[in-house]
Amino acid sequence: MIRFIVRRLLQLVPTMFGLSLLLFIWLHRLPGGPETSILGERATEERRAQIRASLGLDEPIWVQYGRFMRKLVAFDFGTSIQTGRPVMTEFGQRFPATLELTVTALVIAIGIGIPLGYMAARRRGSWLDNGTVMGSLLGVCVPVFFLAYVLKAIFSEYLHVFPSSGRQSDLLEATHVTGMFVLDGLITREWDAAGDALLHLVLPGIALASIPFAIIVRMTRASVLEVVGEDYVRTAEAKGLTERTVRGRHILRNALLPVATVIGLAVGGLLSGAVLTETVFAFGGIGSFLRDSIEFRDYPVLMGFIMMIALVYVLVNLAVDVSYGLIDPRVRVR
Amino acid sequence: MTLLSVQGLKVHFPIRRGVLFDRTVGHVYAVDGVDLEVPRGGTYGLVGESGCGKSTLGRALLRLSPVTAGRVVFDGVDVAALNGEALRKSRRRMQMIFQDPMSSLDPRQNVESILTEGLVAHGLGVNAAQRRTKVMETLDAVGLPRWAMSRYPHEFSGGQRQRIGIARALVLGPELIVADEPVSALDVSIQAQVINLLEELQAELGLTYLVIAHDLAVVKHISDVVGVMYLGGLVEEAPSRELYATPLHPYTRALMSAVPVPDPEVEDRRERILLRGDLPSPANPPSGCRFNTRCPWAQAKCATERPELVEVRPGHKVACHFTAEIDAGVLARN
Amino acid sequence: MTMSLLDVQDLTVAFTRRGEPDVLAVDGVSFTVEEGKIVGLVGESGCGKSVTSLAIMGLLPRRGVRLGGKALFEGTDLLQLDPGAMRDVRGRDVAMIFQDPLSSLNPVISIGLQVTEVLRRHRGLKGDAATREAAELLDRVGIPDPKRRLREYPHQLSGGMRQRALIAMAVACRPRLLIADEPTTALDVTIQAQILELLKDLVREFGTSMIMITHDLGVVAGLCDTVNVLYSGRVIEAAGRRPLFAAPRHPYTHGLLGSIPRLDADVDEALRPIRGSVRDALPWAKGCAFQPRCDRAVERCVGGAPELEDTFTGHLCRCVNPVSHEERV
Amino acid sequence: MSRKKDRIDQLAELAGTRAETGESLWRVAFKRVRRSPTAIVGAVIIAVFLLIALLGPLFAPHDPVAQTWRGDISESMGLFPGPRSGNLLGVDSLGRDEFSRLVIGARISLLVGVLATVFGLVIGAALGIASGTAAGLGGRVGGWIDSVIMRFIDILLSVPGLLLAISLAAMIGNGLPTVMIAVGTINVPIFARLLRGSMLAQAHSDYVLASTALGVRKPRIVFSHIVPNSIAPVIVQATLTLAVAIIEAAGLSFLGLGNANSSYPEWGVMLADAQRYLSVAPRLSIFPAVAIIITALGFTLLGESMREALDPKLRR
Amino acid sequence: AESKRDNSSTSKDKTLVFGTAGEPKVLDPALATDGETYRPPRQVLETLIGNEQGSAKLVPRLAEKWDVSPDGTVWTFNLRKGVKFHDGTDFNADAVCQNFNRWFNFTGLYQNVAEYWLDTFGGFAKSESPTAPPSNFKSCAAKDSNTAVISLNKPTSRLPGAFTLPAMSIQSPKALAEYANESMSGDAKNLTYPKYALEKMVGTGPFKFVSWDRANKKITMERNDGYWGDKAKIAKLIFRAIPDENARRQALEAGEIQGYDLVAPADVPSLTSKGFDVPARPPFNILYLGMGQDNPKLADVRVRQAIAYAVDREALVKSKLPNGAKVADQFMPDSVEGYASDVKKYPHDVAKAKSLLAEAGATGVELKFYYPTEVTRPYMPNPKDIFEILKAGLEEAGIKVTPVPEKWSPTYLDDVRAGKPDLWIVGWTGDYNEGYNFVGTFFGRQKPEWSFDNVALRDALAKVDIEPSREKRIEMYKDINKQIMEFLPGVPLSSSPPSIAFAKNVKGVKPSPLTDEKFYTAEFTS
Ligand SMILES: Nc1ncnc2c1ncn2[C@@H]1O[C@H](COP(=O)(O)OP(=O)(O)OP(=O)(O)O)[C@@H](O)[C@H]1O
Ligand SMILES: Nc1ncnc2c1ncn2[C@@H]1O[C@H](COP(=O)(O)OP(=O)(O)OP(=O)(O)O)[C@@H](O)[C@H]1O
Ligand SMILES: [Mg+2]
Ligand SMILES: [Mg+2]
Ligand code: NI
Repeated sequence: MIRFIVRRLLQLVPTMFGLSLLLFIWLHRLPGGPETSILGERATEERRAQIRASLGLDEPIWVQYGRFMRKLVAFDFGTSIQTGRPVMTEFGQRFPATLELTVTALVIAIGIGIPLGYMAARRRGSWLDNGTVMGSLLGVCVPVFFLAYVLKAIFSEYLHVFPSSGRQSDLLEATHVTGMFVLDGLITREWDAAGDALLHLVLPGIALASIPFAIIVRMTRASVLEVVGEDYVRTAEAKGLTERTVRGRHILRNALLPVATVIGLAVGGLLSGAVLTETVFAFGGIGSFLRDSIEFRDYPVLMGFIMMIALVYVLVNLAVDVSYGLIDPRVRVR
Repeated sequence: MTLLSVQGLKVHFPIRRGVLFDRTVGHVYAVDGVDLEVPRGGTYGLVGESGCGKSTLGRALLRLSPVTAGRVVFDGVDVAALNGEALRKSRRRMQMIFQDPMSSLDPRQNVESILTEGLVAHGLGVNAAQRRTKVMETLDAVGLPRWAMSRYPHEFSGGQRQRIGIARALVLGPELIVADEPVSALDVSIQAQVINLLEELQAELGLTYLVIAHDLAVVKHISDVVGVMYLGGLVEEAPSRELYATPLHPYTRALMSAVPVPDPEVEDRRERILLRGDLPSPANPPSGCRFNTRCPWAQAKCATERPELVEVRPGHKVACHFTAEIDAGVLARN
Repeated sequence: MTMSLLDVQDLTVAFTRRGEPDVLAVDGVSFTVEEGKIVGLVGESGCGKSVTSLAIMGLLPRRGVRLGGKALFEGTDLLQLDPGAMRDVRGRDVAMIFQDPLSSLNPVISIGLQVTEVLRRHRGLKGDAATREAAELLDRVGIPDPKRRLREYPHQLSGGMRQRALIAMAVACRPRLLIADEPTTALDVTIQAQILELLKDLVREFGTSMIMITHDLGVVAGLCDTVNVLYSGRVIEAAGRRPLFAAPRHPYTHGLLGSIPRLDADVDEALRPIRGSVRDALPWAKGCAFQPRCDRAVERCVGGAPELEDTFTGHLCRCVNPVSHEERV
Repeated sequence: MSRKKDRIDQLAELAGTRAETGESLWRVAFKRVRRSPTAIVGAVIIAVFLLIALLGPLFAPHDPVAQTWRGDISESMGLFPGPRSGNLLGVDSLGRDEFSRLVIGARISLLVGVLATVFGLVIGAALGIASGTAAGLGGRVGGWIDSVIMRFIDILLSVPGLLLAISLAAMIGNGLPTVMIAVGTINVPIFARLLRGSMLAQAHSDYVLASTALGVRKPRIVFSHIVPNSIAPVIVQATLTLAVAIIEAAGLSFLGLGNANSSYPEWGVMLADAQRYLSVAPRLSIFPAVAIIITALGFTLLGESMREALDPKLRR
Repeated sequence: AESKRDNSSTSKDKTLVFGTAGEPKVLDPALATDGETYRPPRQVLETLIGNEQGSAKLVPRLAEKWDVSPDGTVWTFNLRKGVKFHDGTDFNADAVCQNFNRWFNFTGLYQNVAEYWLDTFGGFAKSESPTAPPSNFKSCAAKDSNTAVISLNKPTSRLPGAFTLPAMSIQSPKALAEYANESMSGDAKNLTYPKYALEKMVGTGPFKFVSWDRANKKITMERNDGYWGDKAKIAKLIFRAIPDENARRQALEAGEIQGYDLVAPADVPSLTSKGFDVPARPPFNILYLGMGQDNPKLADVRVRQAIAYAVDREALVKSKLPNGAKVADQFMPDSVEGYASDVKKYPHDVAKAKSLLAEAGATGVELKFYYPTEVTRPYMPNPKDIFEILKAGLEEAGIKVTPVPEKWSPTYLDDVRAGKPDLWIVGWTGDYNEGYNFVGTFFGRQKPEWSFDNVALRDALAKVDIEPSREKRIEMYKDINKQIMEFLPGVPLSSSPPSIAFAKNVKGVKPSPLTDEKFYTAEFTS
């Protein structure tokens, strides 16, 4: 197991290296540069050139890449052109929001998706099954931004139950420790702050969860269907075990293994889905910042954030694989 | 008269594992030093427990498995040393029949295409019409209706599929056919049809067979000479009648006594030699005589010295240190 | 008349599917299992052996299955029991062993848990007591070093070991009836011999009755007291094993025996296979299902199913033109 | 023809087989698909929209580009004429007939979906085949090629799709080709992995071994056995991707990267453009959104039922 | 435990949350030019001269009175007495001069980003760019503690208007000194804004800066109880960035924010009907259609005129622009001094356009029309629809249009500046009420986008720029406007009033033509 982890981590090195090279070339081939955004609309060509020079953007790309890599060794992604602050600081400040949102979406998707998928599979062909499958398919088919709008129109504008934007009520002065507001509220025992942050998470959470939810429902359903037909479930039934034992120990435990993999992969979708969701809900995470950064041609942020996201994604999947190994002994010995 | 002669054949599969780069940490000794000879027009039967290396040996003869060491002399040519185009050309004369008739047929190819593929590959048959005639003749030979040509494998019953597999092997006009468990996937009543077909074809076309099976009765029925394999090596080889009458190797004896006979009289009378435990792993074979861990007659010597396959009677070879003693009944079972 | 342990009467299982004709997998099968006896169900693939056993165990899916007939276990009809009550019976009074020992064990749960969960469920054993009992069970079925094995997972065991573990689970509650669905088909002959020997011992030791399902006539010949031969969902011949093998009456049984290469037969003796394949069957309603493959077929074979008749004492046969006593194998 | 059939039946009886009419695997799958109600719903939806896309100009009552009713529009007064005679679904923010735009828009939207999928499929399949071939049949060098390709795929996979699309769009400029390439690129790794995976599974199958034993050359084995047998899951995936592609394209349009290029209608762009009128004329958003949702649903339904039909594990 | 929460009922204790479209770049207004960056300093910092609330008229702010010498080179400010910075230090002439000298002595990257200083004074004490002209700023002297004197080398039309710019806000010298030895660039090849510009803002204004929560895009300010003027009527002011237009509206309707900027014109009527207050700012901007004369066809004035006749500006204004928008007939809105009513007009006339094109032998010309996507500017609420309408007019007149949509930043701006388009749309919101801020910005120097060299126009602009007399300048601007409209380098399209929205219970914020809204007058009613 340890060897497996070490191996995967080592494999990460060339992948990240390749990613950085690819990204670097790619980003720096984008037309335009940060100078327009720094200087605004009236800048003269001369001053733009000066900005480019002082940012080192006039040097050959490999020199720039070399400089980037030299700093990267010390885990320094440089400084955001947009905000003039270190990229890692920006990431550290914004990632908790995205993390909170992603986790919420995952909790929603998993919390509803797995039970629903299970029930659909057990009552295969029933209206519940058909409804679930249809509903989950529909979930994938609604563009997120449209879903977000409809949710807000219903729950914020009309019913006034959930806030439509932001992460916490502006009128609240909550203490922040981790940057994940719900957690902060719990840590500092400011229950109302935690509750308020939680309310703010509901709508973006649902919007972001729609796609992973559909995937999880369908995967769970298919997987349960498959496992239910397995011989060992029949064996368990033949042993006269109670329905609960059969369900929990024999069906779900096995059926959830492939679901776990899918969840791991869905994290990638969540992270990129966050770009849209955070924009529409004015939710200050890495997604909306990344979007701004592209406009700003904020190379250090783009490089740093995308690589960090890729790293998070790869690590999450590694974690999934590891936990897979912990649950499934067949994978353990390798 | 010898068509096929195998000398010191070894097939070792490397076990690769490593942190960053895979290193070979050991080998699966699938076939570990096998000598055998098959005369032209004869049938050599190979039996043994699952995982003892029968299939690997059969495949190695056709170079479908890599050969680690040894010679496979087919009609005077060492096939094990051939490569590239020469190897491909040589395949025309040696064919294979597989165990699972379904998985060995491409589900997307119709029977005609399955049968002509080899002809095309070897440039046999000048034109499509000729090839078609050839295919039809072969279908007739294996007892399939001609309309089968345009059908797909899944439209046939198991027995018919196996006939297609046989036809595919036959169509190239090979001299040697390696049949890897040709009947074990078939229903009892179909097995006999296929066995009879194989026998008829041999009589008609003068084919040479190497038949692999784990069912001793089948092997004994079809073969002139039977080789008993245990953990990568031959432990006994004898004409089939002789083998049944006087099995010499302890393993053969145990095998014989284990085969159930559909006759209550025989069953009630039989004395079983029950073996302890299971086949050891070919990756970590026991030292000395491979069978010593399960042998009822095992002695100290057996754990250290590996017995050679020696001819104890004309045509009857055994690899056991104590053949004579066991046969004479002087060695007690432990 | 003493009551049989299990009395299967006219068991019918039909699989229904929307838009398709029903599949009559089991079509009026009747047989009895006496206390302490071993009953064999033989037949080729797809003849309904497994479905019969699953129906008795109440393991068929509830949806899309039509059940008929009775399966009286000590007088109670298992087919009529509600699912909860059936759960109590399963594993305690009636246990089952399946064909493929690898896929029949849950790959992600330790052997120990899989054995103890039965003990816990039906014998109320807890914690250490359950573990100890499980170890004893494993020891009984011939698994060496049971303490260690309990902690291991199915993939770490060899095929024979797995089947032994499955048997241990099945006999954990000393069931009255053990149903073994091809328990040795996936195993090597040497291992098969071990397992069969073990089953024989256990049955003798516990006084358990057993239904042995197999397609291997050899296994039946060595093990069973009575044998039922199935074809296309019906029993076509039933008899004690000696009469059956000595004088098979039904052309199918006869043909089957003729097509098996026998170790003790002479090498030159040719096999006499049955024509065609199991798929070439007539629906019973139209006649004898075996008729298309039968060498002895006569006019009367078509038109309606022949009855299962007692040809002479205890030897039942469903054929209008049975093999006479003289033309034996 | 009928003579032949008769003979087949005769022969079948002789051989003791019931004659079954020849059916390829695809046909069997097709039959199964046809029995599933979801598949039928999906297929009907797709058929209808395809028809609309093909025959759009015949349906459309008006020129979708002409700003005929511009005089009726006033944003500052909240004037957006809704459904009325002549304009079945009202007019859009520039006084163009909404119904005609929807009908004509089907064409480009479907085209975007299809081309994006095809783009992803072609590139993905090429990578997958290269990698699968290398891994399945080539020795040391093959393994090396395979690793390189797979690492590249990993890299693609680890970059959030939308960002990939946004930066691609920033590089090649806005427009339909951008959307198609971007959406296609997002799907490249999926197709590649899928194909490689199933190719590897096939490469170890017995019939490949059988072909090798026949002396068939490797390239032929790859292209006439392995690839055709591996392609089924990819095709199913492609159907599903079509749905996703249409939605993703809409998402890109929402971010302003879509076919802003022309006044020619496309659902994603229509939806994105109508966002600013959500409070005054929600129908301008709802119509294209519903069109997108229904089309995507059609493809998803069909794809899912195809997946179920082709999945041997779910067959029962 | 409870966190602190604002649930007070009186306006004086309440918090106002205002939704903005974006975040500021920095907190030091001297280093930026954009409206979002200026919004917070406008509440926290003050300039010497201010704008009257709701108009572009100059009024005293930190200077009670100002004078200029007749030659226009010496500006004397009589400063308000008793004003204190938020950090408690005194505001006086020294403080003013320290600010001016700080700007004048900017080095390194500061020189590039201090746009408005450059625009106003042309250079720095030590200009690092070799081609830069010498600075027009000579000195700042504190005559006494309440009199500051700023001397120039030559007069400029930018003053006194530029003194109202947030970029020239006076900040606490003490606060500046704390960060004095920080350079703009952190390390080599990394642009790092000085810490001061990122975390501090100490001025004299009605609000004190509290915090900038970047993760949540939120800037918090609180009432300055020591303010010299009318104290703010709310306790706290929060600017929260909500980039999505719909999201801003929904947040207002859901009651999470009490106001927002950049209201989509289409939302105005519906918001109004729901009872929200949606005042429009007096138009102080120009949207125009640019024409690149490096296209030989466009170098022909008849073609340019044909285009002007072809585009339907009335329809554009009526259907797409907010209430109060006007068709523009010259390159400045009518509220700017120097607006000429008698310029040559180009009403919508397709026939005339066609005949002019025929006359110029330019039938069937094809023009690359660039327009920005995904952007809302105060003068251009919906570029795509505007483009569509213009395109329809041009096509009607027989001009083929190749649309080139591009992202506003950086591609569109870069390409326009590089002179790639034949036609483009862009606009300008005035900084202060001075004609040069419009026409001078457009045509004051040669630009690749227009790619023409009209010597007469350039000279006229150069002259008006150094004319010290305001009256004379006004006349000169009128002439210049006529000249421009004859030459017709582009087609002025419209001046439109961008709207701003407030909740029903918020009153008191006067929309400003310069987007210079002051929130200290805001209050909650009932
Ligand atoms: N490609 C391979 N790589 C590594 N090990 C292999 C490979 N092929 C076979 N083996 C191993 O070699 C041993 C012999 O396998 P082989 O298939 O020849 O056995 P067999 O006698 O044919 O068994 P069976 O009766 O189950 O078919 C087994 O332990 C198997 O796991
Ligand atoms: N769930 C099901 N749905 C429909 N038909 C079924 C189902 N299960 C079994 N059948 C059909 O019932 C018949 C009997 O199947 P069964 O499994 O009992 O055969 P078997 O005798 O056990 O064969 P084998 O030797 O292959 O195990 C077969 O024709 C099979 O196709
Ligand atoms: Mg084998
Ligand atoms: Mg079965
Ligand atoms: Ni024979």
